[in-house]
Amino acid sequence: MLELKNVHTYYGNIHALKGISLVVNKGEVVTLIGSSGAGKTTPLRTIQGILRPREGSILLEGEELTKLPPHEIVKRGVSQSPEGRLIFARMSVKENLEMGAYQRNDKPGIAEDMEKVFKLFPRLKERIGQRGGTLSGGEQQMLSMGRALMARPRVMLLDEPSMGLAPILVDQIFDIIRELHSEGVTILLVEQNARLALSVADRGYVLETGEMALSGPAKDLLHDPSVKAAYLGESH
Amino acid sequence: MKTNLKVMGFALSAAFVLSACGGAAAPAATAVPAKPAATAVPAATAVPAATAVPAAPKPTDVPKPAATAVPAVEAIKFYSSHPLQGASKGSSDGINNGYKLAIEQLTKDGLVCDGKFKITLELLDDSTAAKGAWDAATEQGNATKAAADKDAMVYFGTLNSGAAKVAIPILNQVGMPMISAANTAVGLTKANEPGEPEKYYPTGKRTYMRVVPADDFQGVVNANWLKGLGVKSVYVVDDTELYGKGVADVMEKQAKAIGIEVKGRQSVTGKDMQGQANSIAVKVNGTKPEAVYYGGITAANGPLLLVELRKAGFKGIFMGPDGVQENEFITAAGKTADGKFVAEGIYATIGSVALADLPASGKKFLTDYSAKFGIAADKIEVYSKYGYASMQVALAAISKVCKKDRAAILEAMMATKDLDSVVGKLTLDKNGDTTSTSMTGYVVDAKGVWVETPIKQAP
Amino acid sequence: MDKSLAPSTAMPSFRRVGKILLPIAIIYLVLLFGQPAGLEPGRLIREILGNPTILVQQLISGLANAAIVTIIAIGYTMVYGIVEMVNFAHSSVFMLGTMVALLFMVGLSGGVRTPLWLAILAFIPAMLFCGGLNAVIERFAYRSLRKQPKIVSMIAALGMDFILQNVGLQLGSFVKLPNAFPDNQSIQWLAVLGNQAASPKAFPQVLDSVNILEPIFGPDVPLRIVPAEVMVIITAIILVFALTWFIGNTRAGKAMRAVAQNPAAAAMMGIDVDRIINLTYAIGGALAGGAAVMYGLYKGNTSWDVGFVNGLYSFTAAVVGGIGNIKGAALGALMIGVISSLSNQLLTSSDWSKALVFVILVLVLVFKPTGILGSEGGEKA
Amino acid sequence: MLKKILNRGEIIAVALTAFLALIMGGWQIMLVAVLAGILIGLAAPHTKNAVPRAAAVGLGIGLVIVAITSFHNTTLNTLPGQEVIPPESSTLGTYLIALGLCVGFATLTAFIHNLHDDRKRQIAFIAMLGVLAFAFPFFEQCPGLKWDNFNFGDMSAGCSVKSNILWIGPVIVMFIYGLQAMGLNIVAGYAGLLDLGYVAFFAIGAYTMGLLNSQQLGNQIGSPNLFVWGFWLVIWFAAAAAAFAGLLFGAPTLRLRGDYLAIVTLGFGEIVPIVVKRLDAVKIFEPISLFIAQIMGKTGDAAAQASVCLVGCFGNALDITSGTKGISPINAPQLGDVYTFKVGEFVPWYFVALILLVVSAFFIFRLRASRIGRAWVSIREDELAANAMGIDLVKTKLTAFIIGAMFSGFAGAFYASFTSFISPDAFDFSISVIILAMVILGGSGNITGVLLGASIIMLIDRVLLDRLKVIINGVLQGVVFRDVASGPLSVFVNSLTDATAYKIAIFGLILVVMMKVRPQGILPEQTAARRRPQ
Repeated sequence: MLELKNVHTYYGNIHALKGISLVVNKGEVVTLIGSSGAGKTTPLRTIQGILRPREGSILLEGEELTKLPPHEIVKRGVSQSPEGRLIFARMSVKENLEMGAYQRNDKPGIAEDMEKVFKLFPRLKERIGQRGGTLSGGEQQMLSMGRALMARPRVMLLDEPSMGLAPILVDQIFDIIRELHSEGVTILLVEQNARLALSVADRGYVLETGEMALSGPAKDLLHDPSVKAAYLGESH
Repeated sequence: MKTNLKVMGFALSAAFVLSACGGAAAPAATAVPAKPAATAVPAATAVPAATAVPAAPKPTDVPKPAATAVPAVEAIKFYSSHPLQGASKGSSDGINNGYKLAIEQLTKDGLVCDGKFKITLELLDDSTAAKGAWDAATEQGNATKAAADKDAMVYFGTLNSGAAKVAIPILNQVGMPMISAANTAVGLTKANEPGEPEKYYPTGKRTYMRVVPADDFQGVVNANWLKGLGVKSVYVVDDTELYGKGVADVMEKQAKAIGIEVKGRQSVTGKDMQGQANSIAVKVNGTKPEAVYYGGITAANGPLLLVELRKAGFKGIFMGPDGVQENEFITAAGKTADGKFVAEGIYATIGSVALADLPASGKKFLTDYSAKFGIAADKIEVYSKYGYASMQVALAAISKVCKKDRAAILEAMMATKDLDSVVGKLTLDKNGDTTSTSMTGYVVDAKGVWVETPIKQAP
Repeated sequence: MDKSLAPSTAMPSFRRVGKILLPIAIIYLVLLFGQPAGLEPGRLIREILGNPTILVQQLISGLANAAIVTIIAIGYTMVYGIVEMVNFAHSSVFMLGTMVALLFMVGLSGGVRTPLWLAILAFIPAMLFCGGLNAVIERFAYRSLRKQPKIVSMIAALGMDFILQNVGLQLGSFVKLPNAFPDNQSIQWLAVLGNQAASPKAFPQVLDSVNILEPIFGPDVPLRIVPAEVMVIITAIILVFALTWFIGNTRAGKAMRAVAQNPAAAAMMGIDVDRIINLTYAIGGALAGGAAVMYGLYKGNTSWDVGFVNGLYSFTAAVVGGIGNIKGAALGALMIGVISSLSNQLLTSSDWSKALVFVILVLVLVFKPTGILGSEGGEKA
Repeated sequence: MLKKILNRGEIIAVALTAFLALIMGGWQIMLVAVLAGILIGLAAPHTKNAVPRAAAVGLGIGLVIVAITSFHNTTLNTLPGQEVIPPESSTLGTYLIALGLCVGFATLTAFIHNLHDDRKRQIAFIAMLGVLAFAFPFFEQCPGLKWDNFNFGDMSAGCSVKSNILWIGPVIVMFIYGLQAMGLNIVAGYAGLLDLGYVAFFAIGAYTMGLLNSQQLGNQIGSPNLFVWGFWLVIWFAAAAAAFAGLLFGAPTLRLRGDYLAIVTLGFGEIVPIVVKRLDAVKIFEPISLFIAQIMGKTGDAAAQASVCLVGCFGNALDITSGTKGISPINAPQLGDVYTFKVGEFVPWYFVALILLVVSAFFIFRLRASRIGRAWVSIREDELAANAMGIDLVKTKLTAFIIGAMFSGFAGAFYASFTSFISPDAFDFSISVIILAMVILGGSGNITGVLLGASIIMLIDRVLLDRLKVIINGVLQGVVFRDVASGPLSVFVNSLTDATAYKIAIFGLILVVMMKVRPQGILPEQTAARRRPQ
């Protein structure tokens, strides 16, 4: 479905992604783990077209995304719940969700998806008229994910959904990710909490200083000694 | 490296060919003083052909064969300095056109004294692009440039009295005559503020003249005229500038002296007039004056005040000095919704002889100017004729002394007496001021034209 | 003074006295040195009591000025809100708008009285022209500079401002055409551009200067309201409501808000940020065009430098109200319009009115650093 | 093809100097040749044969300049409205000297540029620029120099032709603006505070000089020379006054965020000239008695008589600043009894301005390297982090504001004495913006860059635009519209083709293009910083 081939990305002169390749199949949840500073967010920004790769290509169902501007990429079915959530603080919850569906024109479809999102996140329905900036962290994360879902994405990019949330909220969020998975949504999940991420994912990739160090089925990675040592905090 | 050499070789040979041409072209041009191609372009430069004329050879120079072949024509250079950018551009262009027209009509291709001297005029700009208005340092540079030029004999300018304060002392030190077609600040030539006018003349000798009357006279006439029109109360507005505020101050003082009640005084910059003329008009009209006096110029948005006053319901007399007596004022005030000129019935004075009394040369000036510069005769900028007149003063002086000597020319210019100029008989007094005190009154008629009207003085 | 002399622990009463004395000293000094500016409470009180209706009259003219300033200010505030850049060229776009409106009205009416419908129609070319011009400028002058520090695009905007002002100034030379061909009637209307490049140019007055209160309250009514004043105020209200509706309810309007709040997130939502920014410039420009027609019809005059003072007041209004906020712009404009009208009435020079406006600006910002209705830009650093 | 021979810097140097040669012509080829030489030397690559290469390229460019200048002298100069070029300027000798200058400076600059020792290189550069700056006014004043008849005692003896295209006036103004740009660079470049009202300090400096070094105040109280304190003393007062104003304006407003600060400073920039303009008839009464008198119904003079008068009342309102009329003349500096500066004699002024500029540059350079300089930059880079490091934000910003204002005060004081005339309209908003443009264009945060920006903008504004205008007019009216220039359309065409009318637009266009081509400034701060460790 989504495929990165040998992608090189730079921040100015800094070589951030040194030729990574990655595949996400339809209906899969794939996770990208790594320590902080490993450049986990960069692939997502590159896929979305916010950063431009200098080399390599990004394909969505065989279609080249590499040269397209971000809004065209969204139109083709890639949406993102970004790091730090980036909620529109002075817009209501409803408006935030509507912005998620910006590239769509089917009003009934949008209404339908909004109902779905509210079913998934009942809290959001309670806060429908409230401004985004006044929500709590967990609610903002829900809103951010809901907003990404409103694009009816073919691939959804989830960046650090657990960041800055209380453990009980993290569990809630990951339950929802599981639910999405069961509904067949294709997800590329970037997460610092490797154990949690691998527990919901089908497959995983490990990114180290801009390069893919490891990849494989999530269960295997969960038991890989080097992953255990480096990312799961188990020293034995 | 090979191509490198080729390029150099080419450049080298090109340079020598061109410089050889340079040697040949310069003398060729001197043989033909006025090239037809150049004279076909009248407006931008007064005497373009003069650029090809080199300075006369000096004894120390190796005599050049071509230069000695023609009779010696000495170059005399005039400089003019006015703001050519921004808001004052229109007035400056008018004056410069006056100079050009005078040189064209009164000399043969710039030659005077039976071809002994060739006059060229260089138009300097004392404004800068960054500022869009006159700039003291630039005016200073212009004056210094003229002072340093041995061929420069007369300095024409400036438009702004402030600029004159910068230029006069510089030119005074080298004894170069300066003549202005537009400065009206009193203190430039006469005692006004403490230290004036001596502080502008470090050598103690007067070098500055002007062909326009100073402000002190006009304000008095305006006040007297209002009294003559039966006005008992007046509101005075000025545009905060040197000219406008100066004339309004004089007018206010005189009005009080002759028993006209001054209802109030407001200073409004041209820019603020754009934003708030309506509220100024409400204030002025609120004091219920019989007349409003506007000391200012058209470009400071005086017309806006008039428009707003009428809108606010003011029906009394509106009067101004010569800064208002411009056709521009009438066009800019526009027409009311039912097609009448807003400016109808407003009064203004101008410090010159009446149009009807203009000498034949003055009337001819208007038609010639109109033909040459494409401006309808009744719309010619007010200062244009002073530009022409000041050039007349300079040319008459040079023709009289026929010497390339600043002191002699200055003396002759200061001694100008009963010169038949386009603004009437022109005499300069010992201060360099025109003795003309003829003021003409104008009123706007229903056709939107300034017509002369006698200035009724109070009994 | 006393405050600093008092030891910090002893004699708290001394401090209290200082607290009272200091403001009194400041007020005394202000009254002392405020006199050259006409700050004399005694005179002001007497004048206000002496003629209260004139203050109401000034309020009306202040309101009419504020109407125009509001519409220009919205252009500044929208652009600032979305790219945080002070678009210096905005005022000159407005100025060219007045020229376009003027040429349209006079050109189409052929020198005879301009009918009201033509004046209303002039909104279309003026708004199209200004909107288009602003969008073109954004595309070619500012877009590539957006990633640079804001000040870089500010300098570019300044350069554009110089260029546009020069264009406006140069328009005046077209008057030489009718002068050169006095027999050609079809170009005579160009004479509306005046005799000199820099001189003010008259707008046709399409509305009569009659007091609309007279038919209702009789001829002795102390207040005077002319149709033009009603016109500008109503037009401004219509434009503000239309814009508010557009931004609140249309897809493009929501996208504009989204980009203003968080461009990165907006891009992730599939919003073409470049296009939306361009659209914002276009709408701001179109509003300047609308303000241009209002200005021409109300003031009856324009000139090449008409942008500067209106631009300055508009930008100040936008900041006082809280930049990036449309209601704030309107509130700021209202404050500035009314304050300058009243201070014109009570002080002796328009210079002092301008100074007063800036003093109030400083005071507002010192006590409420984000403007009256402004809020800190949320997640935006 | 060109790209194979020359590198990027050299191509720019060629293009720039060729353009200058085209519009300048005449004796000014000397200036262009020196400039071309220096640029070539700076652009030379750091290789072993850099010096001979620079010499060769310098020769090539020199020839190009000579060719273009000779084209100017022979062809362009015959178009309408051109300057009269002194005949000596178009001789072969002049061209050869220019060629020599170009090659010489290319070689010298390349040599200095390739010195390995950092200190030596800096000193050599400064020495070269110093010699140039020292020599400039003498040669500039005297373009038709007779080399065989030259002696230093009497410059005019060697001058067969005195320059009438004076560069020195604009260059002095350039120094004044350069000084201001350096001051604003402290505020905007180092501390990152956007100041749109910098002209306020310039005005305060100028008016301090105007009031304390002229008869303006003295005349009010009948002893004219009471307030003529002399240039050398008052310039310190002027700087102090400007600095104090910086404190006064800065203290309440510096906690505002960037753009709000900008608009507040813009307000100050507008208020200061207004106040100066209106202080021409000051009457001050004791407020309480005035209030009582006015409330009692007395107006005007009656109220005045009923209250206690403090300053100049009963009809003699005190004229402090002379309002729109402006103050003039303002006294020039004196060197004891030996020499008094004269208005219009530029050379001594030039050196005072140069010294002022160099000393200020040195001080600012030292300041930047000091503790407070680092604090400024840290605030600009990250206010929060700087605060966390224990830097007092308001105090540090305030220092930047005050010191920046001080340099503007110096500049204003010098300007007032130099032009001998000041009036409120010399302190327009546009000046603040132009100085800001200099800082941004040259490279905000880098003294050399800022000075370069100042010189480029000032030279464009005061010299190049004028020359460009003359050439454009000549070409349009002498070549392009030669046939249209008669007949009814002539007036219209002439007014459209008059390039004077487009100077403002050309200036604007240059600003826009420069921002687009090099938005980070010509010499950005980073480059300078990166070079230092090498």
